[in-house]
Amino acid sequence: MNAAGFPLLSLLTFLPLAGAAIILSVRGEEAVIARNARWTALWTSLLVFLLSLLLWVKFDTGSAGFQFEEKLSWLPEFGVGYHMGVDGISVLFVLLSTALTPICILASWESIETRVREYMVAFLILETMMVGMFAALDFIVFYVFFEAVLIPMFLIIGVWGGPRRVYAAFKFFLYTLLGSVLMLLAILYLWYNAGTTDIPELFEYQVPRAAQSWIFFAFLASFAVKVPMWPVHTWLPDAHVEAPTAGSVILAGVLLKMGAYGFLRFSLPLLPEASAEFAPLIYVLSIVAVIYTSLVALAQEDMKKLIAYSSVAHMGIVTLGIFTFNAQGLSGALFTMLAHGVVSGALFLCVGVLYDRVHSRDILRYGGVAKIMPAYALVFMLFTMASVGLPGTANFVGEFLVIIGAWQVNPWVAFGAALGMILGAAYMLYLYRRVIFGRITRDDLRTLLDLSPREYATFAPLILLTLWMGIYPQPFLDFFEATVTALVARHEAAVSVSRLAGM
Amino acid sequence: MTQPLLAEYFPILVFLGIAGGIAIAMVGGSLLVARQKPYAEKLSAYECGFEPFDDTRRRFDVRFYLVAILFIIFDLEVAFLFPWAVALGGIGWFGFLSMIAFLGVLTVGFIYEWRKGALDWE
Amino acid sequence: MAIGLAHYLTVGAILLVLGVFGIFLNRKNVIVILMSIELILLSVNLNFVAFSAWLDDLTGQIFAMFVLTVAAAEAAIGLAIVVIYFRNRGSIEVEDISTLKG
Amino acid sequence: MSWTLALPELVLAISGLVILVAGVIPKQETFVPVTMATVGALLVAGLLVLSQSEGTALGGHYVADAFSGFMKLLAIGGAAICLLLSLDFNTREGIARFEYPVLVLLGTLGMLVMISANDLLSLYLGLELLSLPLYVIAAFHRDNARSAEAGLKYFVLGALASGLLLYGSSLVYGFAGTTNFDRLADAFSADAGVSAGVVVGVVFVITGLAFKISAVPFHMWTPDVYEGAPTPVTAFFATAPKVAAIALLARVLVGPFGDLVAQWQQVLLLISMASMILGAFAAIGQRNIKRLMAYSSIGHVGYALMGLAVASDVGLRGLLVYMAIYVLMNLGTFAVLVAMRRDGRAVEQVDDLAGLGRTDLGMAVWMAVFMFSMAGIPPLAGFFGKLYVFLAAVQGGYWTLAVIGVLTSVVSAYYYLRIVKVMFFDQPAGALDPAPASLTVVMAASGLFVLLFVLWPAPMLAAAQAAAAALLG
Amino acid sequence: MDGFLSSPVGVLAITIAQTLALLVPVLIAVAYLTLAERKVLAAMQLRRGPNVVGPFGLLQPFADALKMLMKETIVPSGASRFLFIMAPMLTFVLAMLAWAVIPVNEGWAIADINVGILYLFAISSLGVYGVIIAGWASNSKYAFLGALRSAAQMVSYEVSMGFVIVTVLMCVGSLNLTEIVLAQQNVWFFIPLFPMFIIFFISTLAETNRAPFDLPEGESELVAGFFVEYSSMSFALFFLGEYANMILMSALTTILFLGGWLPPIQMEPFTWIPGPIWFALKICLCLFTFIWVRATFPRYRYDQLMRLGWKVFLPFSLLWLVLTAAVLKLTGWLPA
Repeated sequence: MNAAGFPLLSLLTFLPLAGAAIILSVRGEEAVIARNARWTALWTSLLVFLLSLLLWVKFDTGSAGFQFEEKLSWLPEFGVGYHMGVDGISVLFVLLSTALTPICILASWESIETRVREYMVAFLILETMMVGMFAALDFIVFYVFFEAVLIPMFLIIGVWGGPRRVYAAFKFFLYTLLGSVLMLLAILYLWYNAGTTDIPELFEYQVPRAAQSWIFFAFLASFAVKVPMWPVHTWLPDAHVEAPTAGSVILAGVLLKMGAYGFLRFSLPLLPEASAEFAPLIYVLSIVAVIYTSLVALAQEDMKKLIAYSSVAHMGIVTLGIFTFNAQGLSGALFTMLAHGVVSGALFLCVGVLYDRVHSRDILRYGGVAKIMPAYALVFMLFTMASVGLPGTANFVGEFLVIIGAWQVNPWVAFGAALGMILGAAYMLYLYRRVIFGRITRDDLRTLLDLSPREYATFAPLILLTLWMGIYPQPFLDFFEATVTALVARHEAAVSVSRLAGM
Repeated sequence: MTQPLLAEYFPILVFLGIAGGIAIAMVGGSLLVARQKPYAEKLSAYECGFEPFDDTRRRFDVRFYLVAILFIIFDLEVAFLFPWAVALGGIGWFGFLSMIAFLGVLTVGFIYEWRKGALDWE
Repeated sequence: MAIGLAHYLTVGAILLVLGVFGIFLNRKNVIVILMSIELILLSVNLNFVAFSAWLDDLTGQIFAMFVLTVAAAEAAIGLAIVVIYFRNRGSIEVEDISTLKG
Repeated sequence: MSWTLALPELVLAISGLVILVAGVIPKQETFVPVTMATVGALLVAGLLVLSQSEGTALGGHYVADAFSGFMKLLAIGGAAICLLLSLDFNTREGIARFEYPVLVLLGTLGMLVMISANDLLSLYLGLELLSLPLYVIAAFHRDNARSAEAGLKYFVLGALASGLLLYGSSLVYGFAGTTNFDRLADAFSADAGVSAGVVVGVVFVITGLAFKISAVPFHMWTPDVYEGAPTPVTAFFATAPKVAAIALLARVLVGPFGDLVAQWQQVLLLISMASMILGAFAAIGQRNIKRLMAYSSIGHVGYALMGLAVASDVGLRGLLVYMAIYVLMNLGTFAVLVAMRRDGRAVEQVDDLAGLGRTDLGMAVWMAVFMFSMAGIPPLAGFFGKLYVFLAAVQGGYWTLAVIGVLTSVVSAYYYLRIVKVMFFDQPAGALDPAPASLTVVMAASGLFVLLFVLWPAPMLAAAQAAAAALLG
Repeated sequence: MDGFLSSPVGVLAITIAQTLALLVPVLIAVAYLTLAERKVLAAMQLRRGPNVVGPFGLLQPFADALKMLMKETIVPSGASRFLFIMAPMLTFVLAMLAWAVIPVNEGWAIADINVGILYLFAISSLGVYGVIIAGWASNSKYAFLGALRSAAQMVSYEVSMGFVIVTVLMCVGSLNLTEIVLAQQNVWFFIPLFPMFIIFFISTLAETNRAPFDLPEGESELVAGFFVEYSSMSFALFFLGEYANMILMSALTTILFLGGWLPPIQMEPFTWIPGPIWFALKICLCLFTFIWVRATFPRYRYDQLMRLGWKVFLPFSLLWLVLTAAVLKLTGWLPA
């Protein structure tokens, strides 16, 4: 049953909590505690990452079903149980979460100076919640992790964020909560009607057509906020701008994926007819998101805000891909999610590097950085290109697949997506030109140091991943293939049955 | 007399009327017969030779109030005791002991009041 | 004219309404409120006793006895609270009872 | 006479009397030993409740079943912990008088009687036995004008509520011809239909009880009383009596008036929605944290009533679970509030918590746990409380109720978050005094419960399930 | 004639006649009680007492009454007029009203209600209102304080009186006054319940504000207590009420403990004398004791008075009540 031979997923999920406990048990002077907290957090997250590589190794890419399953009785009389497992959709997100966490911890090594212990604890708890959410195979368990993410993230933004952190933290929390409680009602409906919350079992349950629309919108309320889709994306720029660098990285890298993951995991398989019916709505919202937020990004003066808007645009591509219901679109969406996780995370790190030195994110304040920090300029360029979707980098593969998928559904949709990519190139290059090239306008920039060894260590894995995914994407696509194929088949079957019934 | 129960109380009503009549007659008679010649000095309240300083209906010792409260409580106890005493023959030991328990509770209250000094004056 | 259940209930209802209005419309003195509360309890007792007679069932009268007792205890406590309130504030005007609001 | 069934109540009553006498006889103040003795008596009563058999006693006035057992344990536990909360506080505030624990004990006795009431008479007596001590302890800080005012307000509205309840009882008695719950149920299950008098009576009874649980629109007293009363007293108000009153409401509505569900359900649905909405919105602007907790408790009552309003076994179970979790969260929260002192003086503004995350991390973390739990964020216990009542609402198809419930929980999350924000995001307003050990223990214990409930919820659910089944008969 | 007597008007006429037949002697008795008091006190102090008006001063009460009648009725300027006038009337009416249920002989009660003792208890409790209203309405410090003290004293002793009455009731098993008397055919209750009899008697002294418990009216401290502002006939009403209460209390003592109208021994020479005469004799005995006590005992201090009521009488009577109940229960002597 379990390819690892031991409860790997639970271990991955709860190991960070053990690290957090160790950090909390340290007593002593402030500096000692801080140092201890940093190292413990790093080693814990690295350990988790190394363990998670077992998933990569042992995952059977040929199977469409759930693997590494674990089941524990929790509330047996209610049909709720602790059920963990991954399939092709979720396995790479678990890996993404475990991979980004040590990077984030490294990135916050020096930039977080106050309350280091609490910060590290919050991050480890966050890791638990993220991994748990992607691995959960019970709807209630999923919801628990899905919502619980809010607590550490709220604190991370609110305590270690920028000047408007309180506003941003509240906005983030309340927006997301509002969406998810509506989903909760839908979950309760499914729970009561299907008699179980076990996801594989739920897949067997035919949701009545009349209820599907309501449930679809309840799910949409939650996932759309999380993704975020236009017009409920407004929390994202605020949260990104105010969050500390590592917070932005996690937010862009993992948390945004939770919404898209929700669509893939729940909306599509559980509500095929409603998904098909409302797909045009999603297309419209996605295209609007892609084009509108790209235009907004063009006008930004704040680096982080610009990248935040670019995230919204990229996630628009993702939702577009998901609702094409064909293998290319879905694979493309999944791949874009992964790539965006790596690339936008890296971009936020890049901003963080400058911010750590100058304490400003104002684009106009910079210029000519290439002359002082050549290595940094190179790294930044790589990720800018990746974000733009240059062939050979990660994003290209995903976006290309999505456009192919969309073309099959509706060429105009594909055209919208492609237009978004062009605009994306515009604002990213505009950003890069203003920051890196040009004349040095400020004297204090002349004294900047180039990347430190720690920063190299932070960027290196991301660079590797970006290039690997861009040049040789097949290993990643292999992971999706079986699951996506099954999903598409299932979807088509369900839709054609209902179409027949309708005739 | 449609309601026999109330018939027994009819004499009391008559009694009330006559007694009230006598009272009014006496006061009224005095008012008629006696010479009424009021003036300010005569109508002022009784004092030791000088005008009162303040309103007479002022605060007074809280213990009067305490006595009133205690009275209410104990008088109610008596109200319970009346039917119990009359029916003592017919209610068995359970009835007897219930009231003893009730009295016991009241005794505890009484001990409390005693120790707290609610029954002390000066 | 025989006085029947309906008459008692009507009186009871009137007393109840008077009591409730006494509590809410009274703008002067807290003692009036205490009296209004007693009025409500009185109406309840009237109801109980009237029903008890009508149903030929003793429960109502027993209930009334208990209500009476509790009313005494309640009055005692109420007065005690009014006294400590007065000691603190030097007034028992209803309109003065407004330190707590938000 | 199976009076042994009522052993917990008898033990509490007798120990109350003994403790009162024992407390008053020594010359010096006996607050601490009396409190300890009271806690001991409560524990004994709790054990007796655990070992209680089922059945009716005392001429049908008293009933013991799984439902009463569940609620009694909650009430006793809440009362005992509230006493622990007051140990240090009362000493510092100069209200360490031994009457306080005795009054709490008597109030608890009243709760037990209420929970086990099987007759309108025992219902009323239990309710008053609870209310009278509550009036007194609300005004227990005799030299404090706000405490006295709280007591006065609570008294007036509480007495009014009792009056309305009684008036309803009298109508029910008159038109149904009995006050016994079992016989009332029989009377209403007959096909003859119910007279308007009974319906009016039931509405009055609900009104009276709604006052006691501070459900909208009978909540006016709550904020003032919560703010004015000494903090441990507020903690008591917010926990144990609420359990008892909810238990009573559930028993009355499900038991004798179970067949009148069509008549009372609408009322309850409205009360529940109104409480949730008011609880959520009115708390937003509050600066005093006790006042805020008052509105919060109004909101929570709304959620709990949701379980009752849907009138199903799932709903009842949700209600019970909700109340249990609510009590534990509140005890923890109030442990923090009781511990709020600066330079020896009690403070109670939200802003007084500013920067607590820096000055006293432990307390701040527990408080944050309670706040997130009250907001209903998983994996904390508060989420599960909401989960089960929402499940009942969804199951019964009460979508409006459910949607209002989730929306108001988002709104209320705002003010719970505000407290977290003040503690962690704001600059310290000066350190609070270190919390005494008793409070820290309460905080940690209920905090751990709230945190770890997710791991092993089955026993409580099973108990609630059994209790709900017992009530439905 | 029978027809008239059973018609409503007839019933009313008979009742009025009965009422007057009782009230007039009571009023005359009150009048002569005042004289008797002065005479007895004088005798005890080796004086003569009133002896000018009529033979042996027998017309003295009427002279007093006439004097009262001719005096001016003063209502103080600060007083509440209505209440001020009402208070003495209330006291007087209540004192009279209680007589409605007193059985003078077997079957000779105007209203032989089955809860007679409860009625008496209630009426005597109401007496406090007259006092309080008078003190309040006078708007005078002395009157107010006097009223408070009187009221506190009256209610304090009422509690132990209640216990005593309950003790008697347990031995009788009825609330009816006639039955209470008839239950004493074998033995008057003052013998088995002697301590309670003493408590009751002393309580009646306090209840009627008589010496040695006349402190609230103490001339030296409070001038005259709650009726300091009263004059003329309204003063007389208080006076009458108070003395009527004395007689009433004596009657109650007689009924509860001294066998009412029953002769001391149920045998020939005693049974010749009719019941009402026995009744009156016993009342006179009680009244004499009242006066005797006044002549003999010094006045109590207020704190002593309250202490006696609350700390001695109340616990003692409560204890005795329980003991009596237990004894009756154990011996099975309870009336069925």
